Amino acid sequence: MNVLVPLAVAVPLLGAAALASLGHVSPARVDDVVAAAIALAVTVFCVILIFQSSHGTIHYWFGGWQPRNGIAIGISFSVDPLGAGIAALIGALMTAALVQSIDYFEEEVPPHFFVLMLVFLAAMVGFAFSSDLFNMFVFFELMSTAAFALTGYRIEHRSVLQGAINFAVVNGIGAFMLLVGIALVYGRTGALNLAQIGQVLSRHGPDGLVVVAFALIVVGLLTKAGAVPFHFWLSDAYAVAPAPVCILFAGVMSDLGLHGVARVYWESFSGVLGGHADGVRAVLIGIGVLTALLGALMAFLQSALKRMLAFVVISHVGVFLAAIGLLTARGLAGATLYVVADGLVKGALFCAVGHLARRVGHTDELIAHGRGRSLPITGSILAVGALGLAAVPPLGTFVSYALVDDAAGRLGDRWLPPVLALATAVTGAAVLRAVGRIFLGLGPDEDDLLVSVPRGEEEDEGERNAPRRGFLLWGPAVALLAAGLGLAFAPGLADHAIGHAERFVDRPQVARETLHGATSAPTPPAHEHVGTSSYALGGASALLAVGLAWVGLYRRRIPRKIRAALDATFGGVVLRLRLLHDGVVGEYVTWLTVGAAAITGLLALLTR
Amino acid sequence: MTRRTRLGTFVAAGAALAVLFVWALTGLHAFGDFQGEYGRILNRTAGSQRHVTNVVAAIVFDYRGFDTLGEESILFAAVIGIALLLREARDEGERRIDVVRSDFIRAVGLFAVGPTVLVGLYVIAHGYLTPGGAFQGGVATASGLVLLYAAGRYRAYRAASPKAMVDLVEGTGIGTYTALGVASLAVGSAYLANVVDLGTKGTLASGGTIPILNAASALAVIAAVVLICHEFLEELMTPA
Amino acid sequence: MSFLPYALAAWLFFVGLYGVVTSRHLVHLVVCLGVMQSSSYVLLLAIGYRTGKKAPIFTSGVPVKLGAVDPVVQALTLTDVVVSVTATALILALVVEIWKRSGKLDPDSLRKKET
Amino acid sequence: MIPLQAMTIALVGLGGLAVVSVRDPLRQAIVLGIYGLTLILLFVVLQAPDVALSEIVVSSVAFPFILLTALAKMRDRR
Repeated sequence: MNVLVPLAVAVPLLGAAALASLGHVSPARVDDVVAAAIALAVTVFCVILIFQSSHGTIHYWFGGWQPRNGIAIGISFSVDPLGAGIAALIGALMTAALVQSIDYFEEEVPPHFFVLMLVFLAAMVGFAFSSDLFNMFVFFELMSTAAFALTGYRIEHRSVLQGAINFAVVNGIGAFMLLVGIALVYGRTGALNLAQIGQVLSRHGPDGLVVVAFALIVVGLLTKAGAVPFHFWLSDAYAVAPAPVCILFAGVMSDLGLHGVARVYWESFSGVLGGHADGVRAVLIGIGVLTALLGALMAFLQSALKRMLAFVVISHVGVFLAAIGLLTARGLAGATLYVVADGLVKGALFCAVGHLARRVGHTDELIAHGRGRSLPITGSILAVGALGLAAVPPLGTFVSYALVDDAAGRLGDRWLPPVLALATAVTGAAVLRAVGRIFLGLGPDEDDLLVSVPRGEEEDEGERNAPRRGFLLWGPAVALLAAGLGLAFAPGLADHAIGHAERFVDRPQVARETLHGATSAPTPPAHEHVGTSSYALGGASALLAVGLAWVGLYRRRIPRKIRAALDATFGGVVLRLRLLHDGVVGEYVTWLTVGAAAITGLLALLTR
Repeated sequence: MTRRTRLGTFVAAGAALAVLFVWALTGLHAFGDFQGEYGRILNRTAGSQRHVTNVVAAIVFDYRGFDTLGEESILFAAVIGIALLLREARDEGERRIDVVRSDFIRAVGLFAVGPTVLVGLYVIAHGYLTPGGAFQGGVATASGLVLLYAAGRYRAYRAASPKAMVDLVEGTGIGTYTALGVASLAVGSAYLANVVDLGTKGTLASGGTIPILNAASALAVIAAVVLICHEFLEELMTPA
Repeated sequence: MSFLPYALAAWLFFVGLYGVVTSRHLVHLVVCLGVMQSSSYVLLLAIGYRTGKKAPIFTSGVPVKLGAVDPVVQALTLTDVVVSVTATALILALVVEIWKRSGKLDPDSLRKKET
Repeated sequence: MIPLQAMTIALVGLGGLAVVSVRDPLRQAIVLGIYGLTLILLFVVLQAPDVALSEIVVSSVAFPFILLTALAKMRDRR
């Protein structure tokens, strides 16, 4: 029995309990360092688990309730290298966030903040490992509870209140849909263990109950992930949370929803829906592409960096969803690697934005125009990170992108990789444009195309005292960026990821292992070769990012006629899109209903 | 989006979703005819395996005790979150005095404090024998303390629930639950394994770790409810 | 008739959702969320019900072989109740905060002002 | 299905509708209390005493308390 598995959740919870009881006595910095040390320990546990589980998935039964006669009576965690990799990402981002918080906050931070961060850490790790449907729901709720309290940390700003309430209500309804889906599944199968549900469901063909239950579970998880049209809350909430919290939100919380989708599909539904995989694929890839493109466009229209990065998160969620939606081991391997590499990069970006906010007092590119000249390191981090977003070869994000490209090519979906490359290019361009304005003073300092928020309503405004040690503010960003982009140079990474993904998608074998204690035969790593077309697409994406950033800066140099024509074509759409994101919770819930109805309806049609 | 369009969009999408949902529900077994194996097995075996009479309690604190750890953590996170949201410096001097109530209501309220707390503790203690347990009894016990306020004794209420003390209790409750799991790791069992002597069925000393986890959760619930009420009361007592 | 309890769950689900979408008062909205939550309690308990069986409590004298209704859904519902109550309390705290900061309680009045 | 079950179900259905359609929060809090009672009845009928007990403490103690405190607070201004 592997003690690291439960400890990865129990240690942060114990730490949280200790800080809640005694944190008032100790100074905030001590609380912070203790929390950071715990996060670091969890990271180490998870990294060890990656290696320990690479010989075979670790099934951990809480309370020692091993399945009897193939029927699960307790709750289990299943730890495989992909899940452990995501958990390690969670730990690393949390460590970085807590290190940055030491100097990020000017005020004395109440211990509650660190308590919530530790609970949040435990919740995310638990969600990544859990292989019990209801237990996933519990961790999902725990994650939301901690997260939206953290969103409301800077309660004195109007936009913070709005972001937090939208987060709470929309996620609450998403969680409710997830629970209803779980209830339907339990009514049909009498089981809560993912593998066992899969066994029972695959005895019969899909009917209304199976399809709708799957759809509701997916809707719940995609609400957390922020896929279109469930994304509205995300851009409001991520824009207003304190920068260290955003490192977690942007780097991994959204992507956990997708991890959940992959897990539930492969372990529970791939048997019964396997005959209609084309239908499921069409729906998931469809949402993915829509999300990727809409998110990218909206990111390009923002001038406030945090809001822009929130849309970058949405766009990339779409990219990963499309990759998972390919429903092949290679696609899953690509998506998981991408989540890790891109998560580290996005974490680094938010970390750098935190530094900017702390030093300059503004993160809106129009307001902070040219005011970042004295911060070359921060500017470089953002610029390199932006290229990372655009999957520039041969760095970490590119390796994952190439895997997705290959996976799509093998399915014959040749149109998909260029579309995804377009999305990543636009997101990279948006950030590069902001870097140009803030750190180099390029371009004009006003632009009517961009959405900006009225002054006084953003969380990070105002003049700041210079922090005592700048290093703690930008140091974590450098580390995260180096890790994310350096993943490319880990030998055989893609090959191993594919091998582990093959194991992940082999539902009958996973069920035998989980329920009957069968041992798994290690799958040999694949031999992945990055094709020239991937290099071409990655390179094109990076070039396009630079080009579009230039266009964004010097739009006025485009001949008037072309501009007018573009305006006439896209102006109306852009305006309408902007108006949709108006922060009214009733409308967001309406869109959630529309999305739920559309996804459920389409799945029902396509799996008949 | 105008309210009209919103309503129209919602009604159309909602109707479509409702039709699909009802379609799914028709796929369920006829009401009253559930055949699920999981619950059947537990009904059959929980009594002999865990020496408790209330199977639900055995599930909550043993078979699926890990869910309950998550549940208590949610409660914990919510309490901490509320304290964080409403933390703003409240001026100690400006607090209002007790809301004046009639002496009769006061007397009735005060009279009810003792019994409420007793009933709450009873419900907690017998949770694994009869219906009830940590949450139900915990809320009842906490409401006894809050009754002190209803009886018009805001000061008495404040004296009875000093914040730091309650914080400590809350932390201890959740900490004990988590630590018990770690303790079972230390003796070489699985996390949250029931490693204590199971005792005689039907008595208070039955169920192994179930009563201990029950007590830990009860502590956490009582402290959580008192803290939540405390935060809301402090809000109320601070003039806007 | 044997469909009625499930229909109740569906009814509460959509009535609550309707309330959330059309709400003009944040406290009202929170309470409507509560109605939605209760739909999941009803659905879970209805699923686990067995006609003629008693609650899963086997005090001395109740033979185990009599069977009982499904205990698992009851445990899940218990968790669900706690989860939704705490979530409600947290959102309500946020509502109080919104009122204090802006004096507004109509969710539609929180519309974002863009420039 | 026995008439008692059908009746409780109808009551809960009506109660849910009533809670949503009462737009004044203070009145709604009262209706919510009554709705809670119908739910308790339903849980008892469905042989779930543990859940019924939970609902009792929630809908008669916890919910009204925070709801009424919040409303009392917000009555102050305007």
